[in-house]
Amino acid sequence: MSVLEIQHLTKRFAGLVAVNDLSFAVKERSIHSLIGPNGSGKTTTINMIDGVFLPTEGKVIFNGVDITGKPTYEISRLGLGRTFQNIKLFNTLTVKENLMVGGQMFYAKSNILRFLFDIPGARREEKALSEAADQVLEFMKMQDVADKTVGGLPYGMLKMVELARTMMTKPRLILLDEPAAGLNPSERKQLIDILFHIFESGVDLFLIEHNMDVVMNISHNITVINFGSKIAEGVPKEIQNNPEVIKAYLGDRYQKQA
Amino acid sequence: MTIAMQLLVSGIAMGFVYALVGIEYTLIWNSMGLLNFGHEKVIMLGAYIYAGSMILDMGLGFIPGIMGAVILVAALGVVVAVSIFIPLRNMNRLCAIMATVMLGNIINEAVRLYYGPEAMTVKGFMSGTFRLGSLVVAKAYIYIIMIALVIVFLLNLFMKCTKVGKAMRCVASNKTAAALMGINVRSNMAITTAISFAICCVLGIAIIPVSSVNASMATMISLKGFAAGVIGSFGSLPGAILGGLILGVAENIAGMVFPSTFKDVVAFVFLIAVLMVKPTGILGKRR
Amino acid sequence: MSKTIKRYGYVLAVAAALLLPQVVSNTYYVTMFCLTLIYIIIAFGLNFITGMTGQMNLGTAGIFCLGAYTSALLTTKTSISPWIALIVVIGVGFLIGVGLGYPSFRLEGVYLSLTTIAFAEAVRQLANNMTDFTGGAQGVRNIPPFTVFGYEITSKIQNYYFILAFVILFGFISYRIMHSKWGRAFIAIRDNIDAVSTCGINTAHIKIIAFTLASVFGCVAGGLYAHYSSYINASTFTLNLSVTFVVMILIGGMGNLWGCILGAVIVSMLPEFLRFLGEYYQLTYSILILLCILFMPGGILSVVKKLKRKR
Amino acid sequence: MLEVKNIHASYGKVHVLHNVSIQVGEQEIVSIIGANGAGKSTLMRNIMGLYHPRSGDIRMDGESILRLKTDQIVKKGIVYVPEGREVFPDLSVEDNLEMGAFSRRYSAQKYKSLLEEVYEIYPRLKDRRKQLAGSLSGGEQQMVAIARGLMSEPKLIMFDEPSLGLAPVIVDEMFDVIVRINREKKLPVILVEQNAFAALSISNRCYVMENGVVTASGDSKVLMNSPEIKKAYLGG
Amino acid sequence: GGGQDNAGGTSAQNVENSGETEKTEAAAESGDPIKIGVMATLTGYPLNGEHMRNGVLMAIDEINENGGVLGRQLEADVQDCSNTTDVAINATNKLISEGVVGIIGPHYSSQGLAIESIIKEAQVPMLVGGTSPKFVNECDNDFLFRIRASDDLQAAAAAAYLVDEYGVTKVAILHGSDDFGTGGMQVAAKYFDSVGVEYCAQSFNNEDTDVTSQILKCINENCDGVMIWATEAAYPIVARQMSELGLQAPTITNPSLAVDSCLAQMEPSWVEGWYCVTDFLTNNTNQEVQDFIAAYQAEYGAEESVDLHCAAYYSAVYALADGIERAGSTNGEDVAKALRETKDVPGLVGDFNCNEDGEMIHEIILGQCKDLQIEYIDVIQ
Ligand SMILES: Nc1ncnc2c1ncn2[C@@H]1O[C@H](COP(=O)(O)OP(=O)(O)OP(=O)(O)O)[C@@H](O)[C@H]1O
Ligand SMILES: Nc1ncnc2c1ncn2[C@@H]1O[C@H](COP(=O)(O)OP(=O)(O)OP(=O)(O)O)[C@@H](O)[C@H]1O
Ligand SMILES: [Mg+2]
Ligand SMILES: [Mg+2]
Repeated sequence: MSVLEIQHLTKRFAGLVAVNDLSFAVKERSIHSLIGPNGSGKTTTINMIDGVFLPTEGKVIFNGVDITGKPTYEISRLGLGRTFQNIKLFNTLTVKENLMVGGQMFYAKSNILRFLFDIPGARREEKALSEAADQVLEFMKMQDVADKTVGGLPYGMLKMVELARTMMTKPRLILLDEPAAGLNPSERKQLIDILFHIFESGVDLFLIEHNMDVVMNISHNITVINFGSKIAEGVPKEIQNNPEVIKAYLGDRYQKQA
Repeated sequence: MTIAMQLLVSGIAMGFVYALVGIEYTLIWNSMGLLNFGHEKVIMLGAYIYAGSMILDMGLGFIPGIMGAVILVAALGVVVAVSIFIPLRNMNRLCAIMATVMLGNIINEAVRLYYGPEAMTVKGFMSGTFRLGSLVVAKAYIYIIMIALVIVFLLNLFMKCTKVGKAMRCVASNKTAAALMGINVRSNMAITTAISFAICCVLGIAIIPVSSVNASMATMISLKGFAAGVIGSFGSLPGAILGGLILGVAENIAGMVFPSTFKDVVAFVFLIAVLMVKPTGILGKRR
Repeated sequence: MSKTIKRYGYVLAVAAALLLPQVVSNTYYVTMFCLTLIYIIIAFGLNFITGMTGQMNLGTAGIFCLGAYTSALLTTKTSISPWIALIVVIGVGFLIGVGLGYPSFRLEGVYLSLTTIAFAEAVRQLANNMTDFTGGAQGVRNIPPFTVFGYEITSKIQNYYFILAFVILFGFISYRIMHSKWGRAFIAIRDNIDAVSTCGINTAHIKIIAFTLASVFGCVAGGLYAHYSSYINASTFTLNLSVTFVVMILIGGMGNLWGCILGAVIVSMLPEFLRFLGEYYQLTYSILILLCILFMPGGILSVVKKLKRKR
Repeated sequence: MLEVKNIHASYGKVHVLHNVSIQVGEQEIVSIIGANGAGKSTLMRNIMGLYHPRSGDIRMDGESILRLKTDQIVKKGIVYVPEGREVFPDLSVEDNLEMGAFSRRYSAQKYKSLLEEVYEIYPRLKDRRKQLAGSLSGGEQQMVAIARGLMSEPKLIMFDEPSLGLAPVIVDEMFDVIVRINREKKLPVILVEQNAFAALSISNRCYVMENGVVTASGDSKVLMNSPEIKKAYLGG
Repeated sequence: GGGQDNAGGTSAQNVENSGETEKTEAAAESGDPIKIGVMATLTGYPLNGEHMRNGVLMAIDEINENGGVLGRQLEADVQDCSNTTDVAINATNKLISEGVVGIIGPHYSSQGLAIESIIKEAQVPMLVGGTSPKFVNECDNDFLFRIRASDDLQAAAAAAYLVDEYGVTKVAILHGSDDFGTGGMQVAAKYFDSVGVEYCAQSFNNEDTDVTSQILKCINENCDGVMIWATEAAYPIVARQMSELGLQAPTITNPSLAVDSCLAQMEPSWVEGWYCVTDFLTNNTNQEVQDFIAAYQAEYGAEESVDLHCAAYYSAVYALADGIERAGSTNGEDVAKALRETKDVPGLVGDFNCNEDGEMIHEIILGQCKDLQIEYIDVIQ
């Protein structure tokens, strides 16, 4: 079974084919990576999965449900989380509040009229939400920054906050767009640990990454695209040795090392 | 039939007035990312300086008077840029917009205190009419159309082909990066403001024949001009002209169909309708 | 700890507001206070949409106008009780909120500002020109006052306390909403709207709620205004007034109840206190506000906070 | 060439740089490495006059540039390719590149040949030349930022995390480009990198920063073999 | 301010007005000046407060030189009402709290309507210049007086003149959409209905810069007479476009045309031969008017134009002073009662004779425009 299935996805921007008839599937209980040269259409693919862009053609099936063309918020409610290539957080809120925004659709569902009139009920919901946030913070080992405003935090921490916020949406699968970009080797190690930790808690991962340490170390499967089309697919070992991938993406250095 | 034609012609003429205002909004927006809600008052100030100081007080001729007024207002633009826009450049947009509103109030009060409360006009300035069969167009409108076209042409040339013009767009788009390119952000903003004030001044002078010089002479015009810019898609010069024409003609026709005081209402409702269908204006690109 | 201090602050403010007209009982001042209170309600509402959600709303005067006219016309033409009119007014606020909120999730920035301006101008001109229905430029006169337990709220002091009750009620509602998931969602939209959708939140929905809150608050304020002043006239509800409301929350400090209160107090009372300057008072007022914006872009409250931190 | 002497810098009340000194000689590649938040970008911003240090001095060719405005510093020939791209999103790729040459007066010919030169380095940009920079992919924007920096024929160029978001093959090429311009144009380079291994291998000298303080500096080859550096920055 | 005065002693029930009464009575004993409030549009738009204030100050100076009123000096307290309702309310309250004996102004009916109930409650007589017919007649207010001829009179007279003199069959009524313009139109319409003349009423907003469609509609309807009822600002535009588009027919207007600054913006050909009804004409040969003009220009400069704003409110001060003198006290109720009995007090805009509605002026002047001068034709009672 696969959690996510992409079928013949195509995206055209005025005169430019960013993604071209792309199909692949993310198996259940797996970490799947999508790699490819700059501008090959990776972010565009994620945007189509997530409902930010409407695909020109093709279908996206998540958990057996056709989510093509659904708005982002609905897709996210179905259990598909994501992080962004350039971090998108709520800078004036604290870390915990960021998490609480992430979880409010899932832990506090009352509408505004009920909220206004049912005061004890509202308090109960707020408490449940706050507890859920505390749990995720503990899970991510971030309790010490909980009450800091996001604005002033270091870059690596922001990535963690974004990931934690995504965890609040009770995701089945998380799409990660270059999570390791801008992290140094030791931070990268921490990230890998956390990603594994998340994976073990039952969430599948789909990531885009240019950092081969991360990709090769954690992926079960890798799909490679170039100019919007798939050029290779397989386990890390195969990909590392695929001459086309080396030529288009990894470069000679990889060949030497491999 | 002739009535319909006459309405169309007047609508187009008025449309160019709106377009010119829309262009000025657009200029400041494109080059500073700022909405100048005070410009209504700058337009008025231009008219007062021209009529009150240059013509009535100093007795200059029409053309030297225009030059004097434009230079004076542009200089004021530099002062405003240095004292308000530049310090506010990194602030929240809302702050900057409200600052322009307050600037407008200040100009308004200053004009009242200096020139007194009475309306004035410049006799014989661009007056007369132009007849085409039974159609009548005030000469002033012809001048306005010409001025609008010349300004659009020059501005386009300036923005597209000169270094300073291009730098303006950079400053609007990303001030840090602009500074890193070696652009002097402050002087660039000052130049932009001066140009925009100068255009306001020309505008104010151009509408003297169609509305007398008084405190609220530009109120509706500037609101409609803003609307024209938005209808045509904000930031685009041809868009502003298109928007102005559509608005001018639409409200004139509405004035014939509905009781005429409702023509503004119709114009505004029409505007909301356009934005509902095309949220970024008629010439706007989808993001 | 700090939360309890904050609560004490509110209690103190309410106590001060209750005592105020006993100390300063001159009609001139009490009238001014009443108007200020009405403005505070509007500022509370606008705070949701402009202060927290970051959407530029320049149509508040239109909302205020519709609220005032609805209540005034209902009570003068059909002689129903102002209380029932108030319920209708809330309904009207609801409708405007949804009506204005709908474009707001498709429109951004200048396009939204213009839509709100166009709305307000259309409302004002309709009120001014539909002479048969609204009384046109001559306005609506002899609007009956509210009655509470059979007592008519007529004198200015009675009005003061009556409106104050509404301010407290709306302040309480605002406080609760601001410190709830809704408040967080509003701010989240301002900070980064794309990320809000990925949290499973329908941003359109949240924006509409913010708009609806603003317009319900604004309409209720309009209703109170009509019955308090007993005469309304379309020339009050100009674009200038809309701008004034934005200036209020900007001067006070956006996204903060204290900011709203402070802003409303300053903007509505400052010109009156400057009257001694004669001809120059409007000029002075504008310059002062401009200086405020230039030197305290975060609002007066931000300076207060900074001072507190220093200590 | 460039000399930063004992600067202290802060954002508001947050003190970020403590007594930092670095030097860049003629034709040298100097790398700066350090954890996130160490203050590397802050150092760059202070050199560029985007922020001004509280104390200390910054000299270019022996002349203090401490109090100069950013645009004057650029005219002195220092170019900074900032982190996080900072392209002009509403301008086309080509206009972005043209703005890179803003501080110089080139003949049309000179300009053309420069443009061709950077297009040769990043042919991808040539394909995208009319596209608005804001709609480029992350890596393409990074290329624009680097190419834009090269357009002004600087006397000193500073890169802040240039490899961020670039594909491995492009990263390798980019380091080659840096070495090449350094050799061919005799252009000194400051390179701030998270990719410490690559940075150390192409640079002559290196500074290591931690929490706003320079904790180690010296010859890159030597540092590369120091056990602490290996442990902290090279992942091994 | 008045706030501190009663902070201590007074109890809660009489807080409303006690402060002011105490103060005025205290003042009476000490022989302090009598304060007269002036509500002028000094900011906002349309502006005309300056002339009004000048006129009032001049009258007060003259009265003071001649010994004042009740042996006391008069003193003006000028407040801006900014031409918006809320500011007008605040200004009124401020004047009342400062213990004025009477209020002169405001000039606009809509503001008068907004504050009418306040002065009634505070029992301070108010002499307004707003001419909207609804206003004074419909307000059941003993403290409200009007010192200009009502539109009931003015607009009806204008309409009647068109009909009687020119025998028009269809009249174009071009009017502003504010209360003033609409009020005038309603009166005229009623008159035309009563005499069976058709009319075509077209309104425009004060901010409008283009009235093409209105004028074209009138031309389309073949109107053979024109009546314009609007504030000064509209005239240059309306007159210009009428002449451009060729709406030429006997035309009569409200007093705004007679204001110098309004005429100064016109080309002679636009308004040649137009009639206007007005309260005040500088070309009036009446000696008092000429004396006033001379005195005014001596005071404020020869190039200052003299218009009905200066004249009407100048006279209003005399009417108020007369009332106070006859009342023999500064008590609001007494003064109002005395004002109600005003008889034959001379004024520049006609003699003041108060009727039961509070209307004090019952005559208007008819003038005709010749080469941008309004020439005196007749007085209509
Ligand atoms: N809105 C748009 N309009 C036009 N072209 C676009 C738009 N968005 C993306 N593109 C183009 O589509 C291509 C694919 O972009 P995308 O962002 O998916 O690349 P990517 O694989 O994520 O690259 P990177 O690794 O550099 O982030 C790029 O060439 C880009 O220029
Ligand atoms: N504009 C700013 N305002 C306030 N604090 C800032 C600002 N920019 C950076 N900081 C803080 O200054 C410190 C140093 O930041 P700097 O960006 O210089 O680090 P860096 O070494 O470049 O890190 P990175 O590797 O993430 O780029 C960090 O703690 C950061 O949070
Ligand atoms: Mg990408
Ligand atoms: Mg950095």
